[in-house]
Amino acid sequence: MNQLGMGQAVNQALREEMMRDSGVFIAGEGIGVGIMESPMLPTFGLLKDFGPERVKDTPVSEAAIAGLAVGAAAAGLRPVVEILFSPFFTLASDMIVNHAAKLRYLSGGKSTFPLVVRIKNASGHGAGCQHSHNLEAWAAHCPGLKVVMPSTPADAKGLLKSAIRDDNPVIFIENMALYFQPGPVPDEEYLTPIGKAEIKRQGKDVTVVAWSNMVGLALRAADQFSQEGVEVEIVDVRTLAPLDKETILASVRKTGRLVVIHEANRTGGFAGEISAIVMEEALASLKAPLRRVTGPDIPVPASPPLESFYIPNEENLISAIREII
Amino acid sequence: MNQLGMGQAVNQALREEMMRDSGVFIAGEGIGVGIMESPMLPTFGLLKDFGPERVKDTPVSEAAIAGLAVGAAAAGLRPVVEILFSPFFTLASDMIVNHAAKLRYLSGGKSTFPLVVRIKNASGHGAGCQHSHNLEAWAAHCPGLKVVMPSTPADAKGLLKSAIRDDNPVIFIENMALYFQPGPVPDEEYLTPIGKAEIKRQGKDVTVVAWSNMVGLALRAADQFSQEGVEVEIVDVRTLAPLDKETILASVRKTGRLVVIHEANRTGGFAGEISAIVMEEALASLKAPLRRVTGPDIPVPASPPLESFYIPNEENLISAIREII
Amino acid sequence: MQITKEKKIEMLRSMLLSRQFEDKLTELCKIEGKIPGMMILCTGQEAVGSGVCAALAPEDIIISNHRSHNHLLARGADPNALMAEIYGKRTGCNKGKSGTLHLAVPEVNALCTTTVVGGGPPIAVGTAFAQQYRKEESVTVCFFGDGAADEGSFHEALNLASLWRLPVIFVCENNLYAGAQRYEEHTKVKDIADRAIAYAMPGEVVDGNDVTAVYRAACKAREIAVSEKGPTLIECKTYRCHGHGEADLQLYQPKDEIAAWVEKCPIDKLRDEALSEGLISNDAYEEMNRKMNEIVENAVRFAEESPFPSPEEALEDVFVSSRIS
Amino acid sequence: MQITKEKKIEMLRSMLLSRQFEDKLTELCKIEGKIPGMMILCTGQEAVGSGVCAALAPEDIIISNHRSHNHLLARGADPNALMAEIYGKRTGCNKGKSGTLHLAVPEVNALCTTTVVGGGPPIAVGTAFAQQYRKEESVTVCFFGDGAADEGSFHEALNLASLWRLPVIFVCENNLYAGAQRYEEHTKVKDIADRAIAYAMPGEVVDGNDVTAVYRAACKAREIAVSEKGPTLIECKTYRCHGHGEADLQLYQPKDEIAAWVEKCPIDKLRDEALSEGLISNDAYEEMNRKMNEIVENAVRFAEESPFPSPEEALEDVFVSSRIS
Ligand SMILES: Cc1ncc(C[n+]2csc(CCOP(=O)(O)OP(=O)(O)O)c2C)c(N)n1
Ligand SMILES: Cc1ncc(C[n+]2csc(CCOP(=O)(O)OP(=O)(O)O)c2C)c(N)n1
Ligand SMILES: [Mg+2]
Ligand SMILES: [Mg+2]
Repeated sequence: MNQLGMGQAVNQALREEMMRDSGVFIAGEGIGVGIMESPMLPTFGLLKDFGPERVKDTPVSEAAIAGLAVGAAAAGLRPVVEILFSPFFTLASDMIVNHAAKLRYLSGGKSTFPLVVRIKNASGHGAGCQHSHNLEAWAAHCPGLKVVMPSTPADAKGLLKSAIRDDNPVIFIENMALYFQPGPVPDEEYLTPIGKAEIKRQGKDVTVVAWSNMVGLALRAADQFSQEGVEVEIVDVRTLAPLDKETILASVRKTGRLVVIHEANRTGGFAGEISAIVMEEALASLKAPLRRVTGPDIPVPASPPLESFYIPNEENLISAIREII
Repeated sequence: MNQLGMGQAVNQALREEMMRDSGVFIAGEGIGVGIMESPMLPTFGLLKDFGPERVKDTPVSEAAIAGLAVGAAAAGLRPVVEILFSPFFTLASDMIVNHAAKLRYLSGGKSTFPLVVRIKNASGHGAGCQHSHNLEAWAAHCPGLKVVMPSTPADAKGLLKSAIRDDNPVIFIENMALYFQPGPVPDEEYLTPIGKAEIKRQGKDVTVVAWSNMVGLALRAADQFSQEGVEVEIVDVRTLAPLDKETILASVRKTGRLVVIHEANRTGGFAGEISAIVMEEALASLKAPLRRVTGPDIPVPASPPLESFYIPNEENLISAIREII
Repeated sequence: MQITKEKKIEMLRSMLLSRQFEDKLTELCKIEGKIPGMMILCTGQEAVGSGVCAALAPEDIIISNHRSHNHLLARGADPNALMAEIYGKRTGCNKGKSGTLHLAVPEVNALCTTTVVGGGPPIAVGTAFAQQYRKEESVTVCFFGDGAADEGSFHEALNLASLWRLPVIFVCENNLYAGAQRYEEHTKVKDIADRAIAYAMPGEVVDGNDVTAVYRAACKAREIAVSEKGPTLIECKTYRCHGHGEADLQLYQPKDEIAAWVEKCPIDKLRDEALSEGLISNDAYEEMNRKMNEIVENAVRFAEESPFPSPEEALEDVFVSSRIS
Repeated sequence: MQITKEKKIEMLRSMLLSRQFEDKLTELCKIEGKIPGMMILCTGQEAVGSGVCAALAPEDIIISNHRSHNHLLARGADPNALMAEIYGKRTGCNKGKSGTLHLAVPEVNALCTTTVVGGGPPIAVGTAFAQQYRKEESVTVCFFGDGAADEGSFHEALNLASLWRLPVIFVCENNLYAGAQRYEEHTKVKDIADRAIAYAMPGEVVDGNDVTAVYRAACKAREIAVSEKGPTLIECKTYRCHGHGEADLQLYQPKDEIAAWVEKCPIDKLRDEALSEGLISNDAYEEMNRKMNEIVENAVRFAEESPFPSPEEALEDVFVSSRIS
């Protein structure tokens, strides 16, 4: 197995799917000629290899980029477009939410919209709240969209390949910090199914539900607890929509304790959905109150100590777990 | 007390605040000259009484409407702008979420953005999913915004007046069906505080948390249960952000049973937040699993039987309550 | 350009069908509870859709908006399926999901219809991109109103279409109103066609009540598009003879303005021309009219006799069951 | 228009300060970990902000973007507070919340700065509306790039500003690049100034490296604005001599193109003019240069010596404690 960063894994997925299916094209701001040319980045080299017909640099026009995807998908292609940073999801949100997600339903099932919107989130780079804002809960609250948030390079590759082959609109959210954390990626071709959580670590004492960059952090916290004899089970949901309720519920039924961790702001974050499901279906198994470890209810600040305060860290998770074991 | 519809109550609030403060102006699509001239509508007669300097009909340009509010507020006015229907919140969302909500923080507390965005939701009118889409959970997931969703004409008036005087951006969501359901509105001037829930009905057996058009429905369901000797307590949160946790928790601690009802889609809806809070802080009081009564995870369909299926009704609530008592 | 007799008869027929269809809807709307949702008609504007669609090949795509009946009928959509959809019936072209506002008929390449004002242009960019990508000799037509030309999405779409020389014809139906707002009250540019200059794209003003003029302009634009010279913006100057919707009392439209435009009826104009050129006899015209009436009456019967969808059908058609392989 | 000696000296000083400030930042960026976030400089574009701001009165408002240093310094912002903010220090103009990308200095009426490309124009509409509403004799200037002119928000804002004859000057800094994308690769219109036609607004192309030309154009536009004739679009043709950000290696910018534009340095141009006109002596110029250097060195010292905010300060400044009364 190769050791790749998530950007490289995404790059492989794009490359393989573009080779496999001539209907796949990519478009976005700076995805062909970019201001940074690094092999760690998702679209590195694709312009050279696939040419300007299939690798489309666009103007700074997020609504048009998303509209391009909706229309091209309606007409039978498989667009994979990029929204540079997640706060700019707002600018594409009419096209994504009112069109990509709804037009199939509005057609009475006659049309399909096989498109992928890749969105990068940039917390941890000191860029501030107009570049860093986790909006996955918005997308997950929208029927008609699938929402994928991989935590490892291997998952990113397998899930993106599935997303591109999926006949439904998929929002694929990449945390940019993960571009630079190498992990093993299988050599042979594989697909990772959308809608299946993965237990990234088995444990019997407490369940931590996590996704994206919070999974690695949870694994490190779990290692610490293990030394104390506390076994933390880590459920990486991988896709928020559809959500693999069964895996979450099974884990909570086993451990009786639940912590949900996400980088997004606390109030209205997707931890709420997970809590509600557990409270509906596994209340009797619960031995302790819920704990949420999340970004606080503030915009992401720019100054390093402030930004560090924003992003949940191992200590936050460790003390949350301690409170309920 | 007068019997007024919610549109009339909103109209009174706008009128009173415009008379009180010359910095208040209103803007939006068709708020001056509209396609419907009915005294039941929120902006009826305001153009005539306040003139075109303060009642601004705008082009169909939601980003500019929201930007108008942000800039005018930054420069010291108190704009009250209208987004015609809630799905078009998407088109204004960059201005609202990345600017109205964040610019004060980004200024380090130097600037203030005293603005109100009134948003109408139109479910129940057969207009379909591009006119009907409850997005309050999006707004409530955004630090820097207050989110108000009144259930009665009296609350609407008092809360809108508070919203206009508030120095923070407030999203004020009106359910259009309520425009035509009269209720008592006090004659004398009053303000209703933002951030305070109201127990709309006392009860000891089960807590129903509701807002907007779901409150009336919950009251009717509660009446039915009362005949069976089951006393339902109804907490009308009135504002989603800030959320009055204490009132919710006190009620759940008393009744031990919780149902949350909202018209928005189930997955990722704001019921999740309320569940999480209860699971964190009042788990031990719970005698039964949570029930959520919500719109299903589909876009709002147009055909009458389909749309009726979408919108939560008394029977849905009654059976949810029955499941846990 | 010489227009054949057949083409003129085709356009006359198409306008007549549209008029009859909508006159019937006007009638039906007066019956309380008969037609759900808003009823938005294009009475008097028939020359636009009928003229443009007459210039298209079957493989060409149209993207329509809230005022779609004429576009779809001119494109050859089945009147029965349209009428049934407007009634919200299961036999409707979208199974009752869309209702009158977002009628989509992929069978005739009316791929997407959106009631989000300005939603069409970015999607048209996408479908035209697919046509270009596959090197088809086909074009996309996007219909939208004068109001829509104030939305940001219009700007982004035209810029991108021009940049990539996409085969798209942007058809602005300037009917002098956007909702209750007169043209001069929503923009200061004299002709929307002048906006083409902002994208170095050809722009043309056409008499939108002269179907042959519209047809000619569309033929020319189509020729430009398929010869890889890119998009054209055509502005059709016409008039909304009814209110924005059938519930609109048109209080803000001067009576003599309406009367003057009713005089300029595009159907009468072409009929008189056809009669004087001897292309059709009076009897044949009446026969055609009768025939269209019969089609509409059949459609109404079909719609009336069709069943409503059962409520649970609302749950269908959100997602495609994926073809992951 | 005759430009006074004082004005020229003021502009020379303002450009020099900006250049020194940014040259220092270029240096600092080479020190690993010194400056958080992205560093986006306007080296070579100083004539735009310095020329425009020289034409403004203190009560005029400016709205800036990600490339803001020159705008703010030219407006009279305190270099210490700017530098400290760039460092992420508590003494920064925004207490470390904004960092370099959204520096706002309300003290000098630099009311809002947004790094959302295209975010400025709608906000400028709002501030200019407030100026008009209060019948002030002041204007708003909105600075944005050529790339921003492709965003939908630009279109909506210019249309509304023109419609309402708002006192705004839209200043497009066309520096030939939007990120890594050359001008001709993001739009086909030769001059952004031509987009003014789409709104029946005056548009002017100016040599953006000639500060006196910029100043003259701004004076003229200001005159139009305050005499209630509405907005102007000024396009300043200039060049981004550095990369998009300091980490950008400029691989896509032809070396000779850069060299040619470095030759056209706006500071050298004005200096030579001032020298040859006898407005300043060589010694005085060197003294001015030294003085600016001292200001910058002081600013760096101030920033270095200032404390970081403590982490919990992140929680402040989201909301104003309301003045409800
Ligand atoms: C984004 C958005 N904003 C507002 C509306 C409400 N609305 C529906 S039609 C309409 C007027 C559109 O005018 P125009 O584009 O000229 O089309 P016309 O109705 O005249 O055919 C408005 C404002 C909407 N549907 N979508
Ligand atoms: C809405 C949005 N999309 C994308 C970006 C990323 N981005 C930052 S600057 C920039 C280029 C802007 O070009 P231009 O407007 O010409 O300004 P310049 O950087 O040349 O001064 C881009 C794409 C952004 N900040 N905001
Ligand atoms: Mg119109
Ligand atoms: Mg630029």
